[in-house]
Amino acid sequence: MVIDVFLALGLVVLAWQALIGGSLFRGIVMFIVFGMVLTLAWAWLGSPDLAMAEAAIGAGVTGALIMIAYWRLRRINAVEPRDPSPARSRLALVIAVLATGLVGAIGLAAVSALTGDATAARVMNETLPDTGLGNPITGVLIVFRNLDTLLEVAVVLAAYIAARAALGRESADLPLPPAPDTPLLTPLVVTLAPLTMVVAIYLLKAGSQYPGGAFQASALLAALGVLLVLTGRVGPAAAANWLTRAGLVIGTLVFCLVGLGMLVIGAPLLAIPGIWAVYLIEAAMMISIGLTLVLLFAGAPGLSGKRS
Amino acid sequence: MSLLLDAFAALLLLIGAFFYLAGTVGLIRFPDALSRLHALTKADNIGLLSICAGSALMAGELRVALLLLLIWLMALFAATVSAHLIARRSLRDAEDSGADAGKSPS
Amino acid sequence: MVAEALACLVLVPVVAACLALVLPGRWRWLAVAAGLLPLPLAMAWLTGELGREGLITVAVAGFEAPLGIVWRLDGLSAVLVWLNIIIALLVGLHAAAHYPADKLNGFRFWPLWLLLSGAMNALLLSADLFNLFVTLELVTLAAIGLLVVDRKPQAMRAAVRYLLLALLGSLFYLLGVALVYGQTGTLDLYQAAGVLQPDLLGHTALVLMTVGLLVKAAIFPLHGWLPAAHGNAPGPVSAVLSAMVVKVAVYLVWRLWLWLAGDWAIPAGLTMLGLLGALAIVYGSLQALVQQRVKMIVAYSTVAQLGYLMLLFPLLGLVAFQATSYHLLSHGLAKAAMFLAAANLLTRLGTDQLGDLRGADRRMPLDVFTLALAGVSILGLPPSGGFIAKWLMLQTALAQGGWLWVGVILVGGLLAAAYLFRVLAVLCARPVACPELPVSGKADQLTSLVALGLALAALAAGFVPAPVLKLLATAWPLGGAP
Amino acid sequence: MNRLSLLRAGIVLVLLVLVWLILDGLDSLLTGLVAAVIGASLFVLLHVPRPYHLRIWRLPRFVLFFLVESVRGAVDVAWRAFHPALPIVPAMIDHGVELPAGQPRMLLVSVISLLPGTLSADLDSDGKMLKVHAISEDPDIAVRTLQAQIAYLYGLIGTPRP
Amino acid sequence: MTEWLLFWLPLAVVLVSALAGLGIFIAGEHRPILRVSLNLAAALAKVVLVGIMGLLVMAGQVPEFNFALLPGLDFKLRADSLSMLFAVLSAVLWLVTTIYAVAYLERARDRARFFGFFSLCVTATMGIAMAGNLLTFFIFYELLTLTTWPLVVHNGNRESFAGARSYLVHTLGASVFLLVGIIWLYQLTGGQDFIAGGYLGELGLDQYHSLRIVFWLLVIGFGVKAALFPLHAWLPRAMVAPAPVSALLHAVAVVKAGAFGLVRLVEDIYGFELVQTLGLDLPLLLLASFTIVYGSVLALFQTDIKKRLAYSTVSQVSYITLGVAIGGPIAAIGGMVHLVHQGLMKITLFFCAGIFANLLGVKKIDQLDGIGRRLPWTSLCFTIGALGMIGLPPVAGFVSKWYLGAGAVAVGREWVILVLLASTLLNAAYFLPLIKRIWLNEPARAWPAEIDASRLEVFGLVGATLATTGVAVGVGLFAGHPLSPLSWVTGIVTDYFP
Repeated sequence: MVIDVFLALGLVVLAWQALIGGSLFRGIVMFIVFGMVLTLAWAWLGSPDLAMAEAAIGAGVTGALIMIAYWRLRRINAVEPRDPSPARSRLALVIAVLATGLVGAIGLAAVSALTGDATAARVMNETLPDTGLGNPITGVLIVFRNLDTLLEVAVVLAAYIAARAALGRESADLPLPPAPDTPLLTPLVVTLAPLTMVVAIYLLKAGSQYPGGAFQASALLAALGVLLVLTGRVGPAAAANWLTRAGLVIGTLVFCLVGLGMLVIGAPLLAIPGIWAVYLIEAAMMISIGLTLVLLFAGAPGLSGKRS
Repeated sequence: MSLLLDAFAALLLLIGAFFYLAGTVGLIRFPDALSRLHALTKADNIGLLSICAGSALMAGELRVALLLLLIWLMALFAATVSAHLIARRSLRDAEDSGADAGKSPS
Repeated sequence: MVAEALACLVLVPVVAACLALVLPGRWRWLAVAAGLLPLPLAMAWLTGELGREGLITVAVAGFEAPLGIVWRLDGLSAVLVWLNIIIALLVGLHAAAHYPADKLNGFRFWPLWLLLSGAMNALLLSADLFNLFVTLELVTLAAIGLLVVDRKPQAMRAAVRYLLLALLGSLFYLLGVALVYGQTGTLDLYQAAGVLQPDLLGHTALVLMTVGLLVKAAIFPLHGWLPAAHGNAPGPVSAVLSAMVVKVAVYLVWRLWLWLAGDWAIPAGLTMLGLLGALAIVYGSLQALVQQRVKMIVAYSTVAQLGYLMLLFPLLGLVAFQATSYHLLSHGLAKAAMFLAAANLLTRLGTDQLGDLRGADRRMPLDVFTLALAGVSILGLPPSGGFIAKWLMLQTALAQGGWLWVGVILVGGLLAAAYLFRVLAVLCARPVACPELPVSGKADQLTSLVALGLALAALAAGFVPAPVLKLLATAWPLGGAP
Repeated sequence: MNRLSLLRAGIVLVLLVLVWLILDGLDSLLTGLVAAVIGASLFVLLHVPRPYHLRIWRLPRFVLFFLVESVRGAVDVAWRAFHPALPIVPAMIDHGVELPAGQPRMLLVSVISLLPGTLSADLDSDGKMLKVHAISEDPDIAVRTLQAQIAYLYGLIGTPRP
Repeated sequence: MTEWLLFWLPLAVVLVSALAGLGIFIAGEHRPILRVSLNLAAALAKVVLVGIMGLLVMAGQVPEFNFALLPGLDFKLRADSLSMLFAVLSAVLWLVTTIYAVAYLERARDRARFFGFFSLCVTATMGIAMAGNLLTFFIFYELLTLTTWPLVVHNGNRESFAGARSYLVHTLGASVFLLVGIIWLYQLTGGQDFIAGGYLGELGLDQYHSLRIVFWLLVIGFGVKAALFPLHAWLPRAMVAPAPVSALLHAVAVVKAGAFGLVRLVEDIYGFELVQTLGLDLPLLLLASFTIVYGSVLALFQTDIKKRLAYSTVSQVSYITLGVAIGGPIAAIGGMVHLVHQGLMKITLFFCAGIFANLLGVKKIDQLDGIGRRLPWTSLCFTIGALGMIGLPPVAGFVSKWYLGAGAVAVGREWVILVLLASTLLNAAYFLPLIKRIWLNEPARAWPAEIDASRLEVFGLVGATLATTGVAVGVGLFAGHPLSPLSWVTGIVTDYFP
């Protein structure tokens, strides 16, 4: 009960902030937080599977992408998003009042919202063993509702192209934070990189039975990539080579092709033939999402390795 | 035997918690950034070690124990490197602003 | 075969988008063609099938609801898929002139274009509330990407504003979906429809989702982001934004109110939505009347025309449904034509400031003609698709004695006449000095002809409404009379 | 790629396989092998030539030294933190580094921070002068001891005494 | 074969000018010969087609083209006797006006645009003539509005835009009323065809209230184009258009479309009997009478030739309304035949005014002094037209007025004679001074803007004018001939008042 009220209040405040927040930047931050809180609301409703999906796409990745894009835009300085004009804020105020009312209403309603027996969840628990998967989240993401996931990967791709379109080629010339010249970093990178790789693959593999999966693995890979960029081991390049581009689309492409391939052999569209296909798809997704995040961080169309 | 082990594990966890507390207290009480880093790195290192050891004992499985060891090593590595980087940064910032770096880089 | 055709509608453009990103140079044209050209074939086959079956459903991945996602093609979605395909192809043809696939800006443009049309089809097919959310996200992000593809500062500013509001709208929608799921244990729209109760919670869910969608649909007073975005986007993008992207959000509101909550009997809510539509019509038209740029006028016209779609709620009934759906269709065609023509003016004359366009009809008669023709449909004058829609709308409004709605529809038409003839008058005015005619290349002619083709399609819609309306009637969920 | 670096890559590969075994057990050895190969090739791609090799038999001694010293350091700092009078005397001292660049020097810089009373604050650009921040008296000895221990570990000197 | 012909002929009649219009647009500005031949060929073809159709109708056939937009919503073109009256008038006058306009615009610019829309405008007029039901009528009625707008703004200056704006405000505003009225009627009866005597008779008493409202909605809708008071204000302002446009607007297309709509409304939708039952005839009659007098009075005060003609139109077109509102066969004949007669006379007058303005720059009445010596043929035509307007036999106008008066007496509304009398006096008052100036006053030393016209121009302009004058006199002289408009109209009216 208390948590319900808190959640509802939090949503109200955040929605308000996101709308009337003085600067665009604060708006974005609030937006991301709003998404996170909403994720909590999902979890509270007893549907962790969807909460995960939402966390991954709605707030997490998308929010991060916006954040990075905004940050880059400011640096390019082609667009300095001004604070909204008074007229705009008045309008925003109207919207915010509306939003507040609605979200407040749902807060009241959510108190009585908890019905224990969720049908979809029950059916899923009955069906999951047939798939050979132990992790319901992976079951939902890759097997039962894989259309959602396929489209989510496409969302990431679209977001990336959109950000690329907004940033343009020149952004590759922007200085990144200079790599610190301390001797500690090299061993750090050399130690962490292989280890991170192994752990990411482990997360991917474990996703079929335990918490984990492509989204987490790609987050780890992205962290690795960011580390490499920050330490100057990998630098932005003005153009993407075909390998980079292939990496970006491989998640979507493999997913689609597996789905269509099933159609060709007479199975339902996007039916998953076995655990190996789950791994294949997740691996491809991991590469695409991780690469997308790194490229966005580097703010360049491509990457080039530097030996030092 | 099992009781003894559990008690020992609990003790380790308590010790770990104590060091974490100490680190946090130091973080609050110490006068400047560099001094605070002392508290964080040293105390938390041992705090984590204790807790990992305690957990490993409780799990009673070699694989888990090794995993915890791995975690500790990684954390150790990360802690030292980041402590060095932070110290360096605050030192250089202080130099840039002309203050006495050793005394109070606020 | 059904599953194959549906899969083609969604996955082929997505795969083509991937290929367009990877393939080098000229091969990209091939990817683009491969992504778009099969769509009308698949849809033609599906339409035939739909005529026989009345409804096509496919459980994606072989899992039926509530566990899996179900695709569901009925008359309404079929009509919208057709519109989407026509827009994707014809406007795409226009875009091909400005964004050659083997050049850099085409490299940015086409993957997004393909993703957008695939996502739009996925949205129109989906019968799953959460899947709808994902498709809506994809549509929005792809649209925003297209919006900034030229990297013009105003477009970028508009895009950021649009992005934030659209994502906020998504989250509201999602909140509502969460409530529905909590109540019913299913995300399938049609399963939930039988279970969801019209109690406080059900109403809250409905309202939340509606508000979220209204933001995306830019229905007054949540339209603030639209004019800047549509007015500053590149021409083909404005066309697809106005013709499809905002429409699908309204389409979803229809789905929610008539399918999910079809038997709830909430007249106050219906009237409320209708009033919003009415205000949109009046406000959008008045704003269009005072704008100084052609594209902004057209953009505000979209704000106004979207209002007509909301009149379905107060006029609730089969004929009103046919009327508003038909309006959606013909407005899509006409507005796309208008934006393309305006874009042609802008690219070839370098400006779309009304004051600088005197005598443009001498230099670009075809585009001015297109503007005028498309205007006929927007005004709802015969013979055009807009006229059929307006006729049917007025017919049900009169039959119900809804004088307010009659008045709104008529006033909207008059105001539209005012703002459109304001533009045409300037275009036909004698210029102070008539510069030499620019030599128009083949590509220029193609772009003009595409715009003209769309305008003619909007007019042609006035001659053959019967099959479309019949198809739509099969989708109507609530029975004959209100 | 010479034999030596190949050997190093092999060692890394084995270590990574071990890590995988720790993570996922024996069931998925094949996947683990693949992962380890990918990880090791990343290592090869990133690796820096380094001429110093630790003497593996001298490692336990160093570990012991390290554990004892870091416990001392933790207790020391805990004592200071809880002491009402807050007995710390911040000071910055420069300390010459005799260890060669690369792993030995890196180890020095990171481990100093865990010893009682010392924190590595900065290393100048040619790596010869280390700034150490101290909160207790006489940090000099500690640093010198550590240097000797590391040098011994890498076989640079024969005895672990300064 | 005949069936096929009967089905497609109405569409062909309508489309021939539309195709010509498209062809002209495509031919463009820089191929005048192609453009003109296209235009003339189409105009001739149309006359021939309308002639064939007329023969068919006379033989008792009903050419009908039908296309169902929706169940209950038919697009229907049908040639009945009344349609033929209007169709023949439009076809003939289009041919004549085309010749005139080619000569008139010899030196102008944007001719492709002009002739293109001119053709489309004729398409719309023809569609109105042939419309078999209200929906079809509305479609072409709106098309007419849209296609005349570019003609009114043709000059592209400030005044033409003001005039065009006024035109649009009136016509589009009216179309709103028209649309509501039409849809309302469709609600009441479904989409029914025009039929002599109307099709609303079977509706019960409980619908009478609705029927009255709908009647006035439709009267407003048609009245604007027919320039019924107080909806006439656009007409004088639209005078800024080039002379052939004014001629077409006044004599054939726009104004007549409105009047034709009123005739359809009273005779073919409601039926005069129902109009009488509903008590709507007298108000309409009063409105028409007032407009007649009002228009004439205002015409008196105009100093601009075209403006004076415009107000004259306001007055004269209401004769048609007057005729159908009086009721009874004789008045109806007078009204309907005036549709043709006024068209012929007014187009002559506008042609003349155009010649004066084009060749000599004469636009004001006081510039007309002695123009008869400079342009005798044109002046003669002008005089004949003016006299016809006044109602002097044997010119066509006399026939109309005679029937109107006789009809009024026949139904016992003798006071209408007074209106006609007043109108005639006023007509005389504003036309006779012009005739005096033309023939009797001394010419000024120089004309305002005389041009050196080529022979072709003069031939085209004056030839067309002479032709219309001839026809105007002819239809008066040979009113008794079985092919004359009067006989035709008499045939129509016997259907209405059997």
